[in-house]
Amino acid sequence: MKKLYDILSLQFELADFESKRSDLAFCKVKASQAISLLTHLRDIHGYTHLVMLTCVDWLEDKQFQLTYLLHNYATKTDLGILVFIDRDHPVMDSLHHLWKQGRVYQRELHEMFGIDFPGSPGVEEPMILEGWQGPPPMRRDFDTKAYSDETYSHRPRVQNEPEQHMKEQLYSED
Amino acid sequence: MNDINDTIIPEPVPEYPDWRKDAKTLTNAGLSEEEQDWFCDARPQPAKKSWQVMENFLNWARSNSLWILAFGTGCGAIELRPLITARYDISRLGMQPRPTPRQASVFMIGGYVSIKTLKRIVRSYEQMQGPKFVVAVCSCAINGGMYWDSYNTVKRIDEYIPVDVYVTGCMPRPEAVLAGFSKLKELIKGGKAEGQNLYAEKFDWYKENQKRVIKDWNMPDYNW
Amino acid sequence: MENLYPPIVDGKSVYDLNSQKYLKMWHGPQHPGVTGNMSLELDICGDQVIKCNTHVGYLHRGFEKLMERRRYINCFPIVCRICVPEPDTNEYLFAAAMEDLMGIEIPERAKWLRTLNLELSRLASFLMWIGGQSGAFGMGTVAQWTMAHRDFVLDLFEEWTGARIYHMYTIPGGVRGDLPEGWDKRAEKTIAAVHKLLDEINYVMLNNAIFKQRAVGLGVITPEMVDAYGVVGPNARCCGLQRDIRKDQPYLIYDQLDFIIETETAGDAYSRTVVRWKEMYQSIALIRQILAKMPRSGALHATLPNVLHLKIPKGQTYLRAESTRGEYGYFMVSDGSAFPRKVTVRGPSYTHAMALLEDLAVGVNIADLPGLMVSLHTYPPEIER
Amino acid sequence: MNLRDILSPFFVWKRAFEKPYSINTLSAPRPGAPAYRGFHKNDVSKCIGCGTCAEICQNVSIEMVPVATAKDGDSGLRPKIDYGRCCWCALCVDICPSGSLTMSNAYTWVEEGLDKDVRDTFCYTPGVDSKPWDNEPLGYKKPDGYELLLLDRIPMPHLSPEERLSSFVELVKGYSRELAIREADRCIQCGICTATCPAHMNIPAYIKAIREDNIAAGLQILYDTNPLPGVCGRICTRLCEDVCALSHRGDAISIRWLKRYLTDCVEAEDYKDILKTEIKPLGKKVGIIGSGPGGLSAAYYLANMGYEVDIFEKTAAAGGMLRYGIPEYRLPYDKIDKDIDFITSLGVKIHYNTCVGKDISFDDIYKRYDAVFISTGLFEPYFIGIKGEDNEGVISGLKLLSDVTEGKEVSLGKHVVVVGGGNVAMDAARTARRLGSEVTILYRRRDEDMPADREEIDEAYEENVTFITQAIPLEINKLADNRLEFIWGKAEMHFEEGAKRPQPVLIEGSRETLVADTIIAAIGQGMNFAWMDGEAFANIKFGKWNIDADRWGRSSDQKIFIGGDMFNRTADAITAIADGHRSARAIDKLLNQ
Repeated sequence: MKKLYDILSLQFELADFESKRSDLAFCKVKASQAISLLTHLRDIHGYTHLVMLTCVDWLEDKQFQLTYLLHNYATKTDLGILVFIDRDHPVMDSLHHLWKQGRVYQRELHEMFGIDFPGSPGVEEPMILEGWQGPPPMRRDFDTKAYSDETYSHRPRVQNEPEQHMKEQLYSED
Repeated sequence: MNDINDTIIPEPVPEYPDWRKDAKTLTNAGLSEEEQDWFCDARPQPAKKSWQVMENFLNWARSNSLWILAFGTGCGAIELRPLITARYDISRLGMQPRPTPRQASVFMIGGYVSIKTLKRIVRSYEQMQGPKFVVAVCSCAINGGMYWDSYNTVKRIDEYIPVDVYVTGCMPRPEAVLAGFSKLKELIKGGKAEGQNLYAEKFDWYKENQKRVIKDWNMPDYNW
Repeated sequence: MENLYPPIVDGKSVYDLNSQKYLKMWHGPQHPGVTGNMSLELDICGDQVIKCNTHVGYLHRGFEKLMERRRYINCFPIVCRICVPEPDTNEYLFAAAMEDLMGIEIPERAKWLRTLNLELSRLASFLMWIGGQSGAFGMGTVAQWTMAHRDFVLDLFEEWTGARIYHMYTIPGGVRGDLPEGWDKRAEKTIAAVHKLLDEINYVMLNNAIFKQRAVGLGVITPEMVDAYGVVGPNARCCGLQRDIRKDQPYLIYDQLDFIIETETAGDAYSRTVVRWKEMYQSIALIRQILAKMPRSGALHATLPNVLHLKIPKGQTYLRAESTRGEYGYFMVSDGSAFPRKVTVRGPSYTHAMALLEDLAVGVNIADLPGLMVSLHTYPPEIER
Repeated sequence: MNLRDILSPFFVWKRAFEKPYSINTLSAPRPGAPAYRGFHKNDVSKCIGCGTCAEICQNVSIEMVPVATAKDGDSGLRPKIDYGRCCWCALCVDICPSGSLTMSNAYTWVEEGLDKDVRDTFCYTPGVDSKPWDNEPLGYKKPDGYELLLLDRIPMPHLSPEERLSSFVELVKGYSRELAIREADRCIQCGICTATCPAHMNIPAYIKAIREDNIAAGLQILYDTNPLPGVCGRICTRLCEDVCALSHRGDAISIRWLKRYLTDCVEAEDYKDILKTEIKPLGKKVGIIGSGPGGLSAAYYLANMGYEVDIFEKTAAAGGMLRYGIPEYRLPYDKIDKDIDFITSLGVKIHYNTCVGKDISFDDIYKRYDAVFISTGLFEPYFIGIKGEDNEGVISGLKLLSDVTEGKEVSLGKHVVVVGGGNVAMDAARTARRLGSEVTILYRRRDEDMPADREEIDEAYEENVTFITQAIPLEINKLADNRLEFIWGKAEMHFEEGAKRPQPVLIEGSRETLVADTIIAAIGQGMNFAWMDGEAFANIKFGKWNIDADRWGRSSDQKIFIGGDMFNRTADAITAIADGHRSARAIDKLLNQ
């Protein structure tokens, strides 16, 4: 994997190579070069299978980490391409022309994280949620419990902490 | 302990207006003007009772031909298949799955209900012919279950449609679901499975609850 | 009839829905021909589909969000709910991803028991699927048999793990408990019954003239489509590709077991059925091998740090396993805290039901559409999670 | 299509003659599998209400509700389970520290939905509310071979018995950072220990601080309730460990050693920075008699509140029983000094070699100070009460220990007999071992009845101390060669209903002999009220064995407070510290309001 990384880094600006296992590695690439790197990997290096495209919200760093995981059936290795994009203006190039399922992933990310993929067919359509009015729910700053408490009703319940309860019962006057 | 153990105090449920005093027609405001013509604007009315003897006979008949709407709304649906096939064979009890709400009399809520499904549930339920009954299986339908903090599932299904019988379990075994259906039969025979009438009586309350969580209400108010 | 179909411009049909010639039809979510809970928005011409849009989200619970606010150990009971008919793959992958990030090696016997668990649930899932497949083509008898036999397999699970559907057996660090006394014998009996059933399915279903007529040539997947659509599992093997994660990247103890990758070449619904039918034989053989070779004593569970305040070192990993539907994967990111930063589940149905089905459905009769859907073996809950 | 394809489906008609699959579930419901995860059962007599089940439940389906019955080490709460939330994952059963929570194999629970207060449907407290499956023997129990809790204690590195005997070096080496974090990781944070600790130390909080490697925060938590953590971290009787939730199925958390780890991590100079003591003087004075743990504790908290504190100590060093009653190998003197030095650095003055009643009169103190706290402790050893006890060569255990502390030359001879089974007896015996003697311990009851710490008894065994149990001393005679003849009789145990320990009764005619150079009596200590005379004591009421006082140590004279061993009967450091703290608050209440 390291060898491939060295070859690729001649052409692309890669960084932070991390070999997780002998068959799995991650590396970082600039957002502007990501799609051409993916095309390159697919066409030249045999990484023909887009395993998944997902996003990790690094709220503290104000960044989204897009992870394109590619698999090579010949060498049986996985390469994760990490792309960091700005969280406040999340826009990324689309890969729907490379893999048919790409547009579905992008549609989901648009809905769940609010990332825009210009040109991806149907990316604006809601896929999973219907009539959703809140912020994109998978973002870290969306609090699902608060939303749930506010929107739906639960049975009332009282939670007694053993430590507190024993204090009240046994030695509260101290 | 961390925040998942916080005390949850629900908002008080608003009082529902008496349907008799407030008997106006439905507006169907969620629909376009053209579509409003397609649906009726009458409210549901509680079924009128005939003589007790007749009623008893009808209840007996109803309890022995429960047709289930084959709408798997959650994980619970997976136990419906063993139930309707050879091993548990609910045909013995005069029950069978029906593909369309118009032919079904029992709605089985199979656990958690997401908002998107709730819309379909409400519509399917309203389309069912009376007398109709609801059996809610799985703990998720009772108090949210393991999705108690999820943003997309309703916690208590009885706020949105009336539930006649609950079966707890995650998953309840087919036998437990069967016990639920037996209980439903008992209730029907005793004339106590009045969920449909309750829905008509508390219609405004149910609608209000439904509309509170279904943010894009683009359905008729009463889809009959 | 030919001129009824809309003209094709730039590879897309061009038509006007209001022209009275075409009809928009919703297929599902409340429809017996739809597996699970999804809906297809169809544009039809006569009884033929000219456009299909898949709509999912009826089962969305926000697992990935819920996991962000649960401790690692508390995610363990919820992951199996992602896929109802075959929960064990989820349990295994979640546990394995955790173990991979923590650098924990699980005991040898736990690996065997996990493999047994996976294979048995594969058998149950296939039995359920074959019932759906036959049902979709109007053969209710086979569905009655397979569902009953699946139930026999579930009885084995119930005795072993304590639950029928959600076994919650593969816990991070190992497994929860041993096989009960005399379980092997009962397992062998059930497996023999399933084996007999499979032989009969060959007669009733695979050699059935009606089934053949409807399934042969339905929804053909070509080898070129496989990578373009991200097709995995039996759907990829039905067009001749030798791809099976159990062989390619062996996990657990699959490298010590003897089995072959079953393939077909036609790529249609019929060959997909045959591939799965053959795989069930493989699965039965695997279960028998495991029961014969399994070590009978040894630790079941590695010692973990206290699960109540377990923290996993910063890092990310991806683990995959071969489920009945193909590659199932867990991408887990840890930020060093007690809660997962992100767990992404890659369900194989995701690509099959969304991109692939939408394209395969074009030109299919409405009556064959359920059969096509089931032959792709999709389970909606793993699409939307 | 060929003929085979058309005909082969008919082949399966033979199935029509087979037994049907259907099972009759209606008339006889199938029971769940023997290990089926059904509804919960709880053995309430075993349950300790630690709330771990509620903690691990990801569905928040377990509420802890109060119940009437509560035993020792029991929070009085019991889990109430909401089956509208439960997912039957049985993690609660697997993690239950007392092993009381199990599941039955019952699985059917059906309720009507209409017109019901939903608040309590599908909710019940297993074991408290009766349910049909309560006595169901089958069902899920935690399987063998896997454990979610870490039940085994991280072993504490010790000196080997041979190394120990050659010196008075502390035999417990203390946890390293890694070991301490691993040990702290075992804690489930239930907080039952907090209620049991006499000082109510916030044990879960400081264990959490250790786990998170936040030593400063941990030290602050310690000093909230205990100003002698370094001492307690070594010699505390650790009642907390007895009730530790983990002790029901495994080893208790080493709470004491973790406390010791925290104090050992911080240098004496850094205490001031970490604890950030800011004292606003109030201009009032409190006098304290006795510089044992009770006095020091009261002094620390009073000084922190801004009082001017003077301690009167009759010996040349502070610490009381900590210094004079506990041998150095258990509690090194520099560790006592470390804690005491921090207290004196707050402005507490200790008047050494000042015996109240001799060097200064109590009336004087009573007049000079706004309040007086007395914690003189128990320093009068009890006698065995047998013939020949006044012989030379019969000494008390306390005397041996204090002589060694003071550095006096002690010669015990070759053979030493120690009478008693308490901590002082063990300390005396092991000190004698270190001084080179052969030691025999005589105890009235059985081995398991000894009041001493089990750890100490085991260590005494390791150090080759000989134990003779069920032995009642009868007589001591002086032999011609200046040695002593110790005569004892065998006892048998009589068990009485309701009694905690059996009563030893001498077997008639039993008479055994031991020859020893020194006999050490270590059967307990009592109090001396002799110094308490003078006007100031006029208002004070004496109880049966003690001064009358309420639980804050307030005697019938509102200016006089008492605490420590002379007030409570537990006679351990942590209770004295708790007394000191409580009285300090009571004094503050008296003087500041």
